[in-house]
Amino acid sequence: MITQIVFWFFAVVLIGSAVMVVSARNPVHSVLFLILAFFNAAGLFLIAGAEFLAMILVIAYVGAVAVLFLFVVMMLDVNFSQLREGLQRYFPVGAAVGLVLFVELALSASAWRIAPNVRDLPHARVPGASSNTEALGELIYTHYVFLFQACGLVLLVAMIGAIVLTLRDRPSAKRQDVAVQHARVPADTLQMMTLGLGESTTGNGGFRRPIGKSAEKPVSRPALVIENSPDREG
Amino acid sequence: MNWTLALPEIVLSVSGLAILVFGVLQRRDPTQVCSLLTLAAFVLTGVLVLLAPDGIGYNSVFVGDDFARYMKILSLAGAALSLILSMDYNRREGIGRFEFPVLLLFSTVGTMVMASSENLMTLYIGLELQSLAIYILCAFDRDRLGSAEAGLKYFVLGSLASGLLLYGVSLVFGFAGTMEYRGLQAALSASAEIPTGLVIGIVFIIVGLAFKVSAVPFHMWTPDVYQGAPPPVTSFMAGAPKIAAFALLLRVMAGPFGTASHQWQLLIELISMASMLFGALAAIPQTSIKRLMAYSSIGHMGYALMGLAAATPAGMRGTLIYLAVYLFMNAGTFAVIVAMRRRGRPVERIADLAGLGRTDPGLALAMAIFMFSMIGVPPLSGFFGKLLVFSAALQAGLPVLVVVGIVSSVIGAYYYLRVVKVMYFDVATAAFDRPAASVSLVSAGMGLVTGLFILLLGPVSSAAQAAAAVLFR
Amino acid sequence: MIGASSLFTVAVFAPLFGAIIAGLFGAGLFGPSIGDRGARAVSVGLMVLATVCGLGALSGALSQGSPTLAVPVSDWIQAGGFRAPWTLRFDMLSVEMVAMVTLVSTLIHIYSIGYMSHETNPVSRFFAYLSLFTFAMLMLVSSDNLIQLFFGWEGVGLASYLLIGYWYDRPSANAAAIKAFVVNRVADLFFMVGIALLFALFGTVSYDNIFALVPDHQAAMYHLFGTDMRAYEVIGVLLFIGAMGKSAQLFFHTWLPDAMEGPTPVSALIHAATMVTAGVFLLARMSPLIEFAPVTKDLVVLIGASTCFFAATVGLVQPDIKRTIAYSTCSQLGYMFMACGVGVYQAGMFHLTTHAFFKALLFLGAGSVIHALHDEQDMFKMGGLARKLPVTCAVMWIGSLALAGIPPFAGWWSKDAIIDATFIAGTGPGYYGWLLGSLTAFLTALYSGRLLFLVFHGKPRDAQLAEHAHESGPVILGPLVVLAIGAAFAGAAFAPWFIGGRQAGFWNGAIFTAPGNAVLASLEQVPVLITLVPTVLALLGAATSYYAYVAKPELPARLATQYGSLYRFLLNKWYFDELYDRIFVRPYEAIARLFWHVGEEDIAEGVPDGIGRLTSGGSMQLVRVQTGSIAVYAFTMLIGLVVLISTFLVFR
Amino acid sequence: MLPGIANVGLGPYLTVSAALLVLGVFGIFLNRKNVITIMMSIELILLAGEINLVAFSSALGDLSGQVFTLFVLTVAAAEAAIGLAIVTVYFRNRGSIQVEDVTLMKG
Repeated sequence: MITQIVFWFFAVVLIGSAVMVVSARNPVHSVLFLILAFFNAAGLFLIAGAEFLAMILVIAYVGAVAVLFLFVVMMLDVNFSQLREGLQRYFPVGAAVGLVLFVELALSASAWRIAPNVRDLPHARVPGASSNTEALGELIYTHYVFLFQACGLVLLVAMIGAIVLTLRDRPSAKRQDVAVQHARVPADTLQMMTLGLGESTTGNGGFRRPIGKSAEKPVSRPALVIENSPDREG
Repeated sequence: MNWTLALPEIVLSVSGLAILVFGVLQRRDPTQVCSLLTLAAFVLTGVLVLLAPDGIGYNSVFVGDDFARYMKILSLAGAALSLILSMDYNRREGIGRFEFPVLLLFSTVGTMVMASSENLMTLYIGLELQSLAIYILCAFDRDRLGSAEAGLKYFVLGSLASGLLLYGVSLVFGFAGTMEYRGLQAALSASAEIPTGLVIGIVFIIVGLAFKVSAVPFHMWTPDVYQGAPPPVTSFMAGAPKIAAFALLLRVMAGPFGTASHQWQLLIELISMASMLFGALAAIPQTSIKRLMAYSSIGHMGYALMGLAAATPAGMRGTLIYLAVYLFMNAGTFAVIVAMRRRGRPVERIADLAGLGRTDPGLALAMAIFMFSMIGVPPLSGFFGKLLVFSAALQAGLPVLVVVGIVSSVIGAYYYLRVVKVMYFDVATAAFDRPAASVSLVSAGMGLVTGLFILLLGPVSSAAQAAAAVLFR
Repeated sequence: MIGASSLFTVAVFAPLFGAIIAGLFGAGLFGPSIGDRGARAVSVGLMVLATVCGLGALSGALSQGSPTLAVPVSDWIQAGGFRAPWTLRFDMLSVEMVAMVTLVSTLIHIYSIGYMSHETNPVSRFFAYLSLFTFAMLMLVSSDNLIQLFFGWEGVGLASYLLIGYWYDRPSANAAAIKAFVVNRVADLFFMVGIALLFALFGTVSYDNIFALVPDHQAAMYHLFGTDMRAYEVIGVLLFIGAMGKSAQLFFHTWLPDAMEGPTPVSALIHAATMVTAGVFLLARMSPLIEFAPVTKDLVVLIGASTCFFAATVGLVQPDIKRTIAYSTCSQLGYMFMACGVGVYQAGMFHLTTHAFFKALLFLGAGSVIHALHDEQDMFKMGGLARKLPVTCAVMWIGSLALAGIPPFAGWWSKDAIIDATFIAGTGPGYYGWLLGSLTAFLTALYSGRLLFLVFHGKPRDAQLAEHAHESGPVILGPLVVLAIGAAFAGAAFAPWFIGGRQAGFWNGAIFTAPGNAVLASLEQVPVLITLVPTVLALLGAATSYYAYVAKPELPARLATQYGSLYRFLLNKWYFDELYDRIFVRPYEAIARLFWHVGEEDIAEGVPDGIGRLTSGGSMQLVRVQTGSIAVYAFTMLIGLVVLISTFLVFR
Repeated sequence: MLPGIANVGLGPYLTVSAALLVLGVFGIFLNRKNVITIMMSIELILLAGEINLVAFSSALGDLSGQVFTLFVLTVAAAEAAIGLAIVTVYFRNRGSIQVEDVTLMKG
């Protein structure tokens, strides 16, 4: 009984926050509701006995992915007041089609029963494991190591992609070059001068900027290429 | 466990990592070297694919057989051709960076994993590996709005499609009790009536894969993305991923869901008819050659699906041959598109081809061969593809499908001929910039393959025959 | 026997080499150029060689008693259960066609040297296409299996596209070329389905195997559109539709007159030796199958007879000299199909052969007239040219008499045999064919006479044009004279072999006649009165034309005004082009425009409006919207998903 | 069948996930605001699939469903990273991430 009450609590909050994700006016609010939705989904995972996944969802998903969303929303500096409200004119058709889909799915769900030959099928079980985490660990690193490695490649691709798409060498950016800093000697930057009494620095050419290798700047191609006109003709 | 089953994939991934590290450490621009290294890795992997053993491994998530081999060789060929095209194009457009070949390589790993999937998990992860890399490649020309928009569109819709696919996988898992293909086959043939949830799951999976092959009505992204993405990327997208998605469709539909074929046949028929007709009709008013190719690819996927709709070994063989034929025609056409540059800038209107017959007869001849082949004029390769799928569909008792196919190829002939007409009969404009040797090589090579396909038909069809036979074992 | 078959192979492939050499090296497309003259010499030389070999093969075959041989070339396609080795078929049907095609084509090649001498551009391309065209036709007739036949079939289509559009700077030529290609393509696809069905039924595409298996599958049925149909009838009709396309029969005839846009030698080649005869050849070749498809045969007679009559009526009023001859081709092809339909393929082939001579003659003669008048084609501007062009006039007379079926010229022999055969057949469609065929004999003589009298006799209508007319050179006249000899004597010379007493030994099984089919055998037993009908009608037609165009020249104009609507109906070719424009072309354009405009306007008015219309106008529009909007794209996918799931749930 | 899911039953789980899926799809095509919200909707769709997998995994007593969920989480994280990178690139070019502006190419 108590399990059911907890389940329905999580479920209702999950659906409610999902509605808010889709409909909130401010994207920052959307992200926050997404985080709430993830927390409740983790609750559902717990009830289903998937503790490890529940923790992963909170730590990795909320901690990393959702925060990444938040970063980007804020970084892009979108003018929220100009964003138009959605859900206006084509709501009725959309709602109708969505409802049909939902009914079809729900109907099929109600007809679920264990497949007759499910006992004969190969199953992934780890009999000796003391916890869900241990069992999953066992499976991932033995049975499914191939897929595990493939997922590693997916993450690598994502990393390359994020870098290749967003990293820019801007000539104006100030960057630290440790090697250059280490290699500096006083002679590169300081020039010892002896000035007579009453002479000003101006008379000797004023303050000098440091001369040296650090003046090299990374060359970069122009950041903006004008759009090709044929694209506009469609 | 026989770990050498996946040796080609492992070798290709490791060389990808090595090339990545090499590229990062180089001080000078390593793009050309990395591209050449990637090409070498493709060749090496191709050899390994041919040598790889048969069997199921890695706790039945991975399978090696004739079918996988056929599909992998095709995807490697497609990837290599696109890479060759990209070397020149990226340099001229100023987007040459060594990450390009690396991403292309990882995407190809994804297609190979897809071809070898023996488990719905493998299917999903292979598909994602392949798609994620392509999302990035689409937006690779990041300072051009068109490219960024193409990446964004493909990303959003592609994620939606793979989300639906995932949902379908979860339903199939729940209602059949397993994700392994052999287990699924056993489960489906055991029960007399298939539960509704399983049926819906199958449809979701079909939808996810139909998106990747850009079949109507899941094709909407195709024209926009083809137009916006850099042409070498487009040529890749039209080749390897579609082949991989077809590999999955054929394997999943013929294998685990094979016993339910009378249930999904109708859906594939519908999709196939819609694709053929839409591809033919919507292409007519196009002015951009890239968009034309997008609609044409939608149509061609409809023909290829016809063989699947037949759900017989002959039909699957027809589809496999059609894919091979399409891959080569398509790569050649995109080579011509990459060569379309004037005064250092790419042009893409069909009208820009005017008078190509005089200014560059070799290129025009190649393009004419591709266009006639796409119409299906014998003895060019496209004819054999169409002939085989048509006869398979007739044998399987699907006359309506064939009639629709005929009608749409008549309509399609019109716009392909228009391209030929523009090239040969219209007043010549200024000549294109001299294409790089690599681009000419691809267009000429594919022209030869397409034109003299009868010489290749024997080996290709026996390979396809063997591959199709595997599915019905 | 080796000798004849290797001569045969040489005859088939020589034009291919001519085409390749002239095409690739004529203009120096790849590497060294042999120049325009060189290309011309090579292609004509190889054609002459082909003719010599073709005639040699024919005489060889005759002396050996027309054997049926397979001449291997190489292994061609081997794809699973689909095997098609490349073999040439050597039997009287193919040998006779090869000899005829090479001979006529060579004469046309020679003629073209003179005819194309005024072109400013290099003509090596033209000769390359001509040779390619010839090769494709030879491939078609010498094929050993249906795939090879289809290869030649499409090759002919491609070459005709290139040749009709040869003057690519004329928009009308481009349009005609595309029209010819597309109309043929429509028919070809039916043909292709026919081949696929044959393959599905027999498991082979080779003639020998199919013919051997024909008796076994007589009971095969297809369930189509709710009724059962005999497999042979379905296949037969599909093959016949393919033949209708190539041979420009009614409903598919619209491309043929437009194909006049090509240079005149091309018209001659298309109308006489290659392309249009392919359909008749196909029926003769497939006679072992067609004989078992009685419904198809009846259909062939009906279509053939209707085409025959229809084209003749249209030919009656055309002002353009080439178009008149073009419609006469259409009409004569109708005769040939009638013959095949009543099971006398021999007579069809006979008419095909005699027709090749006189039709090539007429076209080349017309070309000579046009040449002489500096590209004037309107017959109402000609007249009285007999004195200026005596040789041309003489050969045109011979050709027209042959066409009109006046004895003893070639056309009389073959055409009479066909009309008699339709009578003998004794079936409903047969009598229909006899009636229309006889009427057409009258019309044919009428328009042939009209052509002659308008062009060569009477007073010059355009004095200036007539003033500058001059007879063509020997390069042009030579082929004309050769063809005139053929048009005069071929009928009498060949009749015994093709349809007369020697026919059984001559064909030696190359054409199949079903056991119950005695039409050819009883051809001699036609009542004399009946045999005289077409001849008398032809003479009457000739007399009428003399009366209308020489004795009372004002009569036609008066008739035209009096029966204005009929005149316009005929002049506009029974409004077929307009009809097709209305039925096919415009809806096609409209749909294309719709797809485009729906996208276009939605963009202009913005997505919301498009979506608004979708809400009210239903989701049908949605598939046609490529607005570029992610939302619409995703929505389409969702609808697709829901539709698929619902279909699945409903129809499973 | 594990105790938790035995109490609740599988039906409610599947219904919740179906609702999430439909909401996610709604979020994509009803959205006229910005692209990032669309990406969050995609996260919801993936979450629906994950809930399904976990529920079935418990009901069938087959851990492969949970293993797969773990992989899906990985892939989803990668997808989010790439998606946000593409959005950033697009924003730099266009200066806007409004959905209606993403219509340069069409027809």
